[in-house]
Order: sequence, then C-alpha cells, then structure tokens
Amino acid sequence: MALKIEARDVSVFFGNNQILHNINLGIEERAVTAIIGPSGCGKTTFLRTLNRLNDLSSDFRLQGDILLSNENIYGIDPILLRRRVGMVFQKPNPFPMSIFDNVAYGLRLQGIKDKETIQDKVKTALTAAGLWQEVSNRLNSNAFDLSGGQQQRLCIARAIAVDPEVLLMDEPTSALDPAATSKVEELILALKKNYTIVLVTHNMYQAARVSDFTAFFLNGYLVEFDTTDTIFTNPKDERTQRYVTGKFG
Amino acid sequence: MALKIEARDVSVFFGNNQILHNINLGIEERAVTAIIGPSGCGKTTFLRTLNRLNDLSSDFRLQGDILLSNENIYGIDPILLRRRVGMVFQKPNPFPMSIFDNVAYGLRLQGIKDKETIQDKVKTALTAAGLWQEVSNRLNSNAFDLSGGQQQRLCIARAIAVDPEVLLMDEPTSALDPAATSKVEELILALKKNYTIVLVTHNMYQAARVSDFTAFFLNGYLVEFDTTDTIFTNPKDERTQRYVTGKFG
Amino acid sequence: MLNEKISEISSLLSEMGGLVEDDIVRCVRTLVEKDPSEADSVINELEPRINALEKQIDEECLITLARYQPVAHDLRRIVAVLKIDKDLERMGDHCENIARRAKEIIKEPLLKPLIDIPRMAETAQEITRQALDSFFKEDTQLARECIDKDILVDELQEQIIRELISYVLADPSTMNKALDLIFTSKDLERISDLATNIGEETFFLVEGSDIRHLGPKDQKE
Amino acid sequence: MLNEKISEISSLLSEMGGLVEDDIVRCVRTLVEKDPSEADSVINELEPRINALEKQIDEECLITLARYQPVAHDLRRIVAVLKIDKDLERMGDHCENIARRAKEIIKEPLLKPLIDIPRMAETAQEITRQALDSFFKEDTQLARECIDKDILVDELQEQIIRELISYVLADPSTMNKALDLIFTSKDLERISDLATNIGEETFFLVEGSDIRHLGPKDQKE
Amino acid sequence: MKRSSINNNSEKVFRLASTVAAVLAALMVVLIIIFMLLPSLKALVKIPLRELFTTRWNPEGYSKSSWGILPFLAGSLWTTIIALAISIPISFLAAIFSTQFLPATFRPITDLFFSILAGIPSVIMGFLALTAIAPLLAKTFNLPSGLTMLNGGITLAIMVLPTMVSVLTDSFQKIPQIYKEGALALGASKWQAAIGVLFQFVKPAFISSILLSFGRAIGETMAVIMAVGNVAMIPTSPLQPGETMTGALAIEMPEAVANSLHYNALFLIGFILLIIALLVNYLSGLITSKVRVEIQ
Amino acid sequence: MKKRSDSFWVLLSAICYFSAVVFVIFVAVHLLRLSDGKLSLSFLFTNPDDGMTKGGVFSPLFGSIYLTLWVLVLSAPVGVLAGVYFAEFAPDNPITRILRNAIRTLSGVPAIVFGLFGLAFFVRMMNLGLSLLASALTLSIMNLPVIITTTEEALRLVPNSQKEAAIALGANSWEVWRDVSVKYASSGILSGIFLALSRALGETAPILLTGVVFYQPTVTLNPMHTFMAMPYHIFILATQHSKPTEALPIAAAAGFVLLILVLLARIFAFLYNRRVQRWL
Ligand SMILES: Nc1ncnc2c1ncn2[C@@H]1O[C@H](COP(=O)(O)OP(=O)(O)OP(=O)(O)O)[C@@H](O)[C@H]1O
Ligand SMILES: Nc1ncnc2c1ncn2[C@@H]1O[C@H](COP(=O)(O)OP(=O)(O)OP(=O)(O)O)[C@@H](O)[C@H]1O
Ligand SMILES: [Mg+2]
Ligand SMILES: [Mg+2]
Ligand SMILES: O=P([O-])([O-])[O-]
Repeated sequence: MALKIEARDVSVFFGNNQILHNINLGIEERAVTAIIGPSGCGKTTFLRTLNRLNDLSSDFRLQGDILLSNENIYGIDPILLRRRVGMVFQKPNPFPMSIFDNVAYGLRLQGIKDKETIQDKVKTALTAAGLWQEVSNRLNSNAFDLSGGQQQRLCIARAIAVDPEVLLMDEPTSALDPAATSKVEELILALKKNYTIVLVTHNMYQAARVSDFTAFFLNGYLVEFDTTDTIFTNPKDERTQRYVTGKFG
Repeated sequence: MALKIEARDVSVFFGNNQILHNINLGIEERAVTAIIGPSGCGKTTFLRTLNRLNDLSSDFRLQGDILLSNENIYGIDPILLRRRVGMVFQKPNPFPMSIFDNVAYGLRLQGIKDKETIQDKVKTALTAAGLWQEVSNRLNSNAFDLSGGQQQRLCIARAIAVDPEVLLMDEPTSALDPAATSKVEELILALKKNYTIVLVTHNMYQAARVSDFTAFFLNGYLVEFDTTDTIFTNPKDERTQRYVTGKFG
Repeated sequence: MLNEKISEISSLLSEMGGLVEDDIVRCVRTLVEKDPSEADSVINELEPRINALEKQIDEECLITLARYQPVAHDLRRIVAVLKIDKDLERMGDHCENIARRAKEIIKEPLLKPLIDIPRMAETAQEITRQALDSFFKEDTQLARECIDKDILVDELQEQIIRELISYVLADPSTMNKALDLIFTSKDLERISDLATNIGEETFFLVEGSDIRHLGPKDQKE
Repeated sequence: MLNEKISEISSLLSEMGGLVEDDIVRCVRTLVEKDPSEADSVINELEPRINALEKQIDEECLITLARYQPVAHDLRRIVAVLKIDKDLERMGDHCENIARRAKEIIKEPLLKPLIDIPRMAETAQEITRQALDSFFKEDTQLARECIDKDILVDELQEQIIRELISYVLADPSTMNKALDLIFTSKDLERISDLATNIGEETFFLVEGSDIRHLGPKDQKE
Repeated sequence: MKRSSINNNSEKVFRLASTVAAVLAALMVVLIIIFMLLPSLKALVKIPLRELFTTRWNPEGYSKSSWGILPFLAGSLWTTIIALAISIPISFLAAIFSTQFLPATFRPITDLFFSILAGIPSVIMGFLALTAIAPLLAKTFNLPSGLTMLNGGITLAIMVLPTMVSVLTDSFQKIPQIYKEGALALGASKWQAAIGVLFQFVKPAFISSILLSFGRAIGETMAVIMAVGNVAMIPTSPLQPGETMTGALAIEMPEAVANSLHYNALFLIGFILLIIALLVNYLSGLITSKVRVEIQ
Repeated sequence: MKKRSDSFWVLLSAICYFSAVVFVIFVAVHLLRLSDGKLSLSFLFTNPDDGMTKGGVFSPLFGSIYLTLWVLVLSAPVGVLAGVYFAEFAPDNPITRILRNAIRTLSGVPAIVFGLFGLAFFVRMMNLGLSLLASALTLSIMNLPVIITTTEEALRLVPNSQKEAAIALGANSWEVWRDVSVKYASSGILSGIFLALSRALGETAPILLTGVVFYQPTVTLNPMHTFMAMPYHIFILATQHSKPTEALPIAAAAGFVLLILVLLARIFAFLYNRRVQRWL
C-alpha cells in the first residue's frame, strides 16, 4: 500500500499558540484513517490543515511539510488542492438549492457546462453515496427537505462528485441519530474502495467500527498511530490505553 | 423494592396525534431506570409527562394514570409536583446568575429565606453533585464561566438542592464530551442511592452502563421493560434485540 | 460490519470444526489401517492448523468485541465461540495424543481386532458434527440429542476397559499395549465430552440460559 | 463502574482458583489419609461451588461486555477470564474424578506407599497458584516459571506409570488398582496442563500476544 | 400553601397587565385605520375617482379646484426608484464586503457606523441634500437649482442604505460558517462562494429589504421636502424638480382648514401612503416568515 | 482570468462599503464646517434671538428632550407589557397572529401618516389641541410597534431551556419572567427603547401637525402647551428663513447638536443590542 498523504514534522500555530506539535503521520491510500482524541486536542485543526482550509484564519501558521501524492500541498493552488481533497463537515451543510444543483455545484465550479456530463456525474455521485434510490424521483426539490442523515449523504455525494482523491470528514455523524449514523458509517466503508478517507471522530467506537488505522492525538501531539485493531486491543502507549478504555480525565 | 412511579395505561396525545400508547411502567425506588429507543419514539414526551411539563402545551392530552408514591400526579398542584420531581435537561441550562444563586434558586422559590439554611443546602447539593471541590472558592462567579460538564453537574445540584424524590434526566450528556460524560455518569450512579432516577438516553451504551432497569420504546409503544442486564444480554423481544444490536432502520 | 465479522468468525469456527472432525477420523484410522502417515498428517498438519485457527478465532473475537461492541445475541455468540474454540482445540490435542500413541501401537501386532474404538471415534465425531451443527443452526433440539449421545461413548469406553483388563489378567505382558488402548479410549471419551460442551453452548446462545452442569453430564461423570 | 465490575470478576476468579487449589489438595488427601469424607466434600461441596462460580463468572463477563463495552487491556482481561474459568472448571472436574476413584481405591490396601502422586498434586497445586498469581499480578516472569514447571509433572507421571506397570507385570491381579492410580496420575497431569494454560493467558493479557502453542507444551506433549 | 396563593396573585396581575397593554396596542391599530379612513372616504365621495388621476393639483383654485394627485405619485415614484437603483447594488456589495472580506474584528465598528447612518435624523439629511448634494448636482449638470428628483433620490438612497445593509449583513452573518467552508472546500473562491452559495440564503432577505426600503423611501418626508424643490408638476427627467405625496402632506396640511375638502383630500393621500406601507410590510413579512420556516 | 474578475468585484464592494462609512464622518464634518464656529456651551443654553438669527437653541432643545421624556413614560410600559403578552401569553390563534402582524406592519408606516392620525385623533377628536401631549402621544403610538417588536423578539431569544428549568423547579410564570426572562431580555428591551427614543428625538413629520411651533422662546412644563423642537427648528432655519446666510450657520450648529443627541441614544441602543448578542 502507498501513502496518499504524508505529514512531516507538522506544527501548527494560531497566533502565538502552538496547536499541533511535530506531527508525523502517513495516510494510507484507499483506507480509512481515523483521528481520535479528547476535545480540543487538535483533530479538526489537523484535518483542516490538509486542505488548507486553515489558511482562511489570518493568524494560522504552519511548520513542516504536508505531501499529497508526494507533492507539497503548498506548491498547489489552494483551489485546485481543495478539488483533489474533498471535505465533509460536522453538520450537514447542503446548499439552499435543489438536490441536483447541490451535487452539480462543484462540477460547475470546474467549468463543466455540458448538461449530459453533469447529469451523469451527479447520478454516479448520488449512487455512490447510496442516495440515488431515495432521491432520484425528486432531484429538483430543495435539499433542505431531506432528513439530516440524507443531507449528510448528499454532502458526501457533493464532495465525491468532483472526483477527489481524498475525503476529509470531520465528525460527519455527530449531528445524526443512530440510524442515520450507521448508514453513513456503511457508506464510509463502501467509499474506501475508491477514496482515501481521513475521519475525525469524537466517538471512539466509531473509529473502532469503520477505520483501518487510528491516530490518537492528545494536546496537539500524536501519541500513537497504528492499525485500528492494535489501538483497540493492544495499544502500546499508556495514554492511548487510558483513553480508549475511558479512564481519561 | 418499592415502586416510586407507576404509569398505568398511559396514552398521550398532542392534538390529534397519539404520541404514547398505553404505557404501563413501574419505576423502582432508588434505582436508575433508563428509557431508550429511536429518535421520535416518545422518550422525552413520556419523561415530561411525569412532572407535568407537557401541560404547558395547550394541545397536550393524557389518558391513564400516573402515580407518584401511589398518589395520582393530577391530584397534586403542579408546582408542588415539580418540586418533588426534579428535572435535568439535554443541554446544560444554568441561570445567568452566580453559581451559588443557581443552586439557591429553587430554595428561595420555596420561600426559604434563612441565609444559613440556604448556605447549608447549597453546599450539600454541590457536594452531592461532586462539584463542591471544583467551585467552592468561586461560588459567586457566573455559572456561565463553568465548562459544559460542570454546568450540567451544576444543573443536577440545582435540581437536588430542593430535595426532590425523583430526578428526571433527558439525555443529560448528549451535549457533553466523553470526559464530562463519564463524570456525569458516575454522578448518576452515586445519586441513585438517594434518588429515584429516570434517564432518557439516545446512547444505548449509556443506558447499559448506568441503569438498573431499561425500557425500550418504539413508535410510542413500550416494547420491553426488564433489568438492564437482561435487555443487553438476552432481550426477549425481537425488536429490542434488533435495536440493541444496532440492526435497526 | 459486525455481521460480516460474525459470519467470518463462524466460517473460521466451522473450518476448525471440520478439521477436528477430520482429526478424530484420521487419528483412529491410523490404528485401523495401520498407516503411520495418517498419524503424521494429524500431528504435522492438522494439529498446527487447528492451533493456528484457535489463535485466529480468538484474535478475531477479541477484535470484534473491541471494534463492534456487540450486545445481546451477537455478544453471546462471540462469547460462545470463545468457549467453543477452546473445546475444539483441546479435542485436537487429544487427537494428537491418540495419533502419537497409535504410531507406537501399530509397530506391533494388535492385541485384538479393533471394533469398539473405531465405533467410539465415529460416535465422537458424530457428536462433534451435530454439536457444531446445532450451534450454527441455533437448534437446541439437535444440541440436546448430541449431548444425550455422550452416554453411548461412556458405555463403550467402560466396555473397552473391561475387555482390556481381562486381556491383561490373561497375559500381563500385554499390559503396555492394553494401557495404550485404554488411554486411547480415554482420549476419545474426553473428545466426546468436550463435544457435548459445544452443544451446551448452543443452549447458552439460543436461550441465554446456561445449562452447563445441569445436563446429563452432571448426573453421570 | 467498569473497574468495579472487573475487580468483582477478579475476586470471583480468585475465589474459584482458591477452591480449585483446595480441590487438588483434598482429592489427593483422600488417598493419602484414606479419608472418604475428604472425597465427599470434594464431590458434594467443592465441585458444585466451582461449577456455580464458573457460571457466575461467565455471566458477569457477559454482562460486563454488554454493559461496559471494554476495549484494550480491560477487554483482554475479560476474554482471558472467560478462558481461565473454563480451565479451572475442567481442573475441578478432574479433581472430582480423582476423588470418586479415590473412594474406591481406599477401600482396599494400597499397592505401594503413595509418594509420587502427592508430589504431583503438590506441584500441580503450586502451578495453579502461581499461574493465577501471575495473572492477577500481570507478571509474565512468574507465568513463565509456572509453565516451565509443568515438565516436572509430566516426568512424575511417566515415572508413576512405569512403576505401576512393573507392579502389574509382577502381579497381574493388581491390574485394577494400578489402573486406578494411573488414571489418577493422568488426571493430575491434565490438571497441571490446564494450570499452565492460565499462565499462558497472563502473557496474552500483559503482552497482548498469544503464546499458546508456542511454549514448551508444543515441544513436548 | 399560603405562599403559593400570593404567587398566583402576582402571576395574575402580571398576566392581566400585559394583556391590557396588548389590547391597547391593538386598539391603536384599529384607531389609526379608522381615523385615516374616515376623512379619506369623505374626500372620495366628493372627488370623482377620474379626477384624482389627473395632472393638476389646485385645491384652492378660484373657479374650480382640481385634485389631480399624479404629480405627487410621480414625484414619489421618481425619488423612490432612483433611491433604490442607487442603494441596491451599493448595499449588496457593501454587505458582501463587510461579511466576507472584512476581518471579523471590524464588524462591530461597521455595525455601529451603519446604525449611526440609519439614525441620522431626516431633517439633517435634508439639510445635507440642500447644502451639499444639491449644489454639487447643480454644478455637475449645470442646473439653475440642484433641488431635483435626483437630489431627492440620492438623499433617500443614503437614508435607506443602512437598512438594506443591515438586513443583508444580518442574514449573511446568520449563515453558519460551514456553508461558506463547504463551498470553499469544493474549490470555490471566496467571491464565488458568496455569490453562488451564500446569496442563495440571503435572497429572501434581499427581496424583503428592497420592499422595506421602498416603503421607507416613499414614506420619507422632511428630507425629501428639503431636497426636491416642491413643484407640483410631473417631472419628466431626474433633473427636474417635483413634489412627493409626503411633501404635499407636510407642506399643505398645516394650512388646510379642518374638515374641508382640502383637508380630507390630504388625508386621502395619507391613506394611500398607509396602504402602500401596509402592503410592502405585509409582503416582506410574508417572505421573512417563509424563510424562517425553511431554515427550521 | 477568474481570479482577476474576482478581485475587481472585491475592490468595488470595498469602495461601496467604505464610502458609506466615510459618509457618516462627512455629515458631522459638513455640519461643523457650516456652523461657522457658532457652537458653544452658551449656544445650548440661550434662546433664539433676533428673528432667530442670533442666540442659541435652548427652547427647541428643551422641547425635544421634554417631549422625549413624555414619549418614554407613555410608550415604554405599554410597549414592553404588550411585547410580554405576545411573547409569553398570546395563544397561538388567528386573532393574535393578525394582531401581531398588524402591529409589526405599523412600524413601516410613514411618520407623516402618524402625524395625520395624531392630528385627527389626539388634536381634534380628543380635543388636546396642538400640544406637547398630543405630539408625545403621536410619537408614542409611532414607537409602540418598535418597542413591542423588540421586546417580543428579545423575549423569544430567552432560551426555552432556561424557562423550563425554572418551571421544573416549581416557578410560576411571573417568577420565570422575573428571574429568567428579564435577565436575558433586558438588554434587548432597553435597546428597543433607546431606538424608539432616538426616533422621537429626530422625527419632524409627526410633531409638525400636532403641536410644534416655530417660535416660542419661553419654556414651560405644561404638556398642554405648544412647544419648539430641534428638528423643526432646523427645518425652519434651513428652508423658511428670510435671511438664509445668517440662519444657515445656526441651522448647521443646531443640526450638529441634534446629531449628537440622536447618536448618543443610538449608541446606547447599539451597545445594549450587542449585549444581547453576547448572551447568545
Ligand atoms: N482559528 C483558531 N484560532 C485560534 N485557536 C484555534 C483556532 N482553531 C482552533 N483553535 C484552538 O486549537 C485547539 C484545537 O482545536 P481543534 O478544533 O482542532 O480541536 P478538536 O480536537 O477538533 O476538538 P473537538 O473534538 O472539540 O472538535 C483548541 O484549543 C482551539 O481553541
Ligand atoms: N409539543 C408537541 N406537539 C406536537 N407533537 C409533539 C410535541 N412534542 C413531541 N411531539 C411529537 O411526539 C413524538 C415523540 O417526540 P419525543 O420528543 O418524545 O421523542 P424522543 O423519543 O424523545 O425523540 P428524541 O430521541 O429525538 O429526543 C415526535 O413525533 C414529536 O414530533
Ligand atoms: Mg473538532
Ligand atoms: Mg428526546
Ligand atoms: O435527535 P436529537 O436531536 O434529540 O438528538
């Protein structure tokens, strides 16, 4: 297996606060890598560093290198980078447009005009997100009419419609009920065949269920990174042990 | 063991919608009874029926009887009932006052004026809520300055300060992070020595961890009610089985 | 996810069960057909594979528990599997014992024609198969049947021992050979006993109640 | 909550271990002191209590898994306990066998002064205690020691069997008595073998690695 | 037990007082409509409808008074439309700039400035139109007097600008950050995100802010009086003077004899203004409440 | 290509934005410049003199402030209580819905229309004549919707969870309001009141028809009397005066004073409003 993303000695600062400390982490291609850790440990910050979404904060500063397919992400135009590295957010954030237009949005941004191409890609994305059956007969209704779980899958469809290489997911199920959560989890498992997925989750059990690799962050440090099997049955670090067994804080 | 609360053939309607159907449920004294079930099954509605908080909705209608210590709750003045049946909500909702005043609020409502009595009771309640150590030196600072987990424990302290017999808790940890959650769970376990606790939770695992009895609601019906041990290792009803093993919906 | 894991574990367990059944047949076949190669394959092939499978199944169960947090039926199944694979592994050990001993036994002519021992082996194998079947099919009826069959094996064993003692009394020099066969029958009895444990796990799985130490086993032994 | 459950389970297991150690001592004491009441207490008291404890521990483990969803170290501990209580229960079974047989044996004068069998029992008991100790203290050093001790038991058994065979060869009429003692030693050997399994679980618990089928056991048997 | 009855009293008093207040407020609404309607009806009885829509307004004519309100309608429309034409694009762009491109730390200051701009009394705006904008227009377009429709329009544009900007910035700000980031994460530029996605959220507020501004502009009195020259003619270009409905009211009402036809006719103009205001507010309320439902 | 057009638009919107900000400063500067050094403390405390070509703005200033006080007393209690009714007690039925909408809609009615109403109702119907009271009542009616709506909105922002917490502890609705709602809503309510006051200070049209006069150098506390007010004073000086060159600096100076007064009220409203937002 190959590394899709590599963080080399990554430190992140907001103003004078160092949020991440020398993170070294290789993210395997076509696998799910989960990032777990207590609140405020820097999971989201790390994730948003990968598609340079943190650049929007004026006081953000990065040290170290992040490579996407061996190419430094700071050598790539951020807009192109974000097309290659899709993102799914904590709360479903469909745009206030029709279901179809939501999925087509990214395609149109890329300048694709041809109706048929767009239609094909929208259908493919919705199918891959396991949503086609549920929405194919109402593609023109407003995306807000969907349930929370469907909205989140729509957001996933929107992200994969532009054929990204990597999907970043920041607690994608934390706003969903258990039934919708398990649908999204199944979807993540299905998607990993084609995409490299980085999943930040508060829910340790979710990391356990869906990921192949797990990274445990604590106070901005990467404490342990291993296969999920190992992290949950036999972690090496005492702190990981304490965290996964819930004996923390 | 004695039954503290008994729901006899309770049906609840909002307008023309029947939300709960013939619920029969006995809530054991000094034990934690958990209510689980998928979103919208009527858990919260049932809970809020017990302290007549639903009466605030003009289109609420109840059939059947609810007994508190063998006394029909509709024979009790709602204001007095609510003093005997405390409640803790989904999101921490401290009042915008000092920590001390939050806990003292219920006491003052009862017309208690004596400063020492109030001080004693506040201290007892904060201690019982496991918060005394953390806040004793800043009782006068604003309750909003506490962390989410502390706020929720403050709300618990506020509820127990007026010495209720029963504590209703509606997903009390759903807004908290794992560390704060486990503190509140420990608190619940400690409190059951003195209070009868009814706990609504979305989180099946939480019901498993802290409750003695578990009721499984589905679409407004009580499907199964048994000891938590049984519900989670050997439920009788096929639907309970499916729900607790996550094979639902 | 959990379902896949469980069926993966089930198929591993079923594979292990197949190997153990094979094991029983072949270790006794060494005796019947006087073919040391059977014993060798038991010792060198089957046994390591069974051991490896036990480890693998335990590992998978552990991972499944850690990652999917099963409850209720799913959980009982995993716990039952953890118990069953241990039974199967010990059955494999007994087979290995039989095989090693068989290699010694067949170096010399047999004391008497082997009839009861193959019958014991067959019955033990049958109990094993039925017990596993009952577990996979969650069929307590079948489980009860196979548990009851254990008496047959016990009776056969007693018969074998009685018979062999009479041989030794008649000719003390056969002592060593007789002892080997007695040990073999004892191993087979253990195998069948372990197999009934599997049947008991079926009850545990299906009814959630523990019938261990309540069944016919307790009344005899 | 989980911690309390785990220590509850540990103390149940420790109680069960104590009973089994007792069991080993007393079933052999029947033979040494020719006191059938010891055997009776093994059969009527200890054995049912051990069986009940196994059920209880399994039940508690199941509930703990269902309710507290342990992972990592906690989980391995529970899984190990599920395996260990099965070992202990089978050790109890063997003790019961010894006790039942002992009641028969002591009806008649002994074939020879009993020296090796009590020694075997002592060693087996020691291994059991050490193994459980190693588990509770998570001490792999200790676990290794007790596993290694199993060889002593095996050697003692071989010695006993050899000796008894010579008796029978000298006087075939002792066959029945000899066989009883041989079976007794076989039971003790199994007990000690099962005890080493407990030691192996210590490795599993502490190092997360499975040393079963790798230890000295594999090299001999 | 005793205490709880005291409590009930305090609750009853509280409930009663607020109900009375609400009834009083409601009563005022009814009174306003009645007292605006009555004189207007009297006027409508006397003045043929046809005559209202003529171009000559001469209430105190020697031989015959004429009651054509078209000059005032035209004046109001000219100023209002010019105001909207200027303020819509500016406020839209300003709102985007302040919410999307200005660092968040500046936002309170911005809000304060716009709030102040909204609070400048209309006489002062009129003073400004009179002393600053009109001379500038006169110079630029080489007019004898800068008091024109354009002058009124510009003044009104400045006056409605803060309303529009604040409605727009409010609704831009209410959009959760995740929608903007959602668009950026798909490879949109900030501008594309603002126009393509965020504006979708703002659309209803945008329309409702236009309606509100229309209402404000058409109802504005003092500033317009001071800006437009007050000549009761129909302006044919923005560079001509004119008079608005509100202007007519403010200028003529103090002189009108109570209950005369002139008085009643002026009330009729007031009533038309009231209807326009109600309509505009009703429509914008409809849009906002629909949005509320949608966002929930 | 795309990027260039982006930056063009961003630049354009920046210009729009800053021109609005700059305009506020321009207003103040313009007034100061035209006032030609007329501003001083005595300007505030002397009456207009010599056909209003000399002297200060005492009587209009006093009139405006006195008027505003009356408006405060008349509109705040009724407005706040009515807001409470709509937020807390109004049953959800068509009648209350219509009422609520009607009141909201009033807030968009032009000030001059209120003036007409005040003339017809207070001055004539109620026989108050042209008086400060008639003007104050007119302005109060004009302000009611503002106060009612802001009060209601502020009360709606009180988290339901807070109210339920108090109810669950056994509080009745008065206690809930006293102990919880007021704490959350007071800033919003105050902000609404200040907003209303700033309007009362600055409006001309409603008082134009109900009691303001253009010259009355003596001040009186009798509300049945006519009065002078700043906005009207400025209007007269700027447009109706026979000697524009002499009146203009006084008008500008008076404008500046009025601007400061209104802005103070606005800034209070703004600050309280921000406090509301901070709670959320
Ligand atoms: N834009 C920012 N400016 C300054 N500090 C920030 C910024 N974003 C995050 N932080 C700080 O960085 C730390 C890590 O935040 P981050 O959101 O990455 O944590 P997290 O692990 O995702 O937590 P959670 O589980 O609560 O989402 C926090 O202390 C946070 O306050
Ligand atoms: N005041 C109300 N008026 C009308 N319907 C209501 C009201 N409160 C609840 N319901 C309806 O009753 C049903 C049960 O709601 P309830 O909140 O009790 O569910 P729940 O089990 O607590 O769900 P959740 O897990 O999402 O909190 C839902 O369909 C809901 O829409
Ligand atoms: Mg985060
Ligand atoms: Mg609920
Ligand atoms: O489904 P919830 O919004 O009550 O968590």
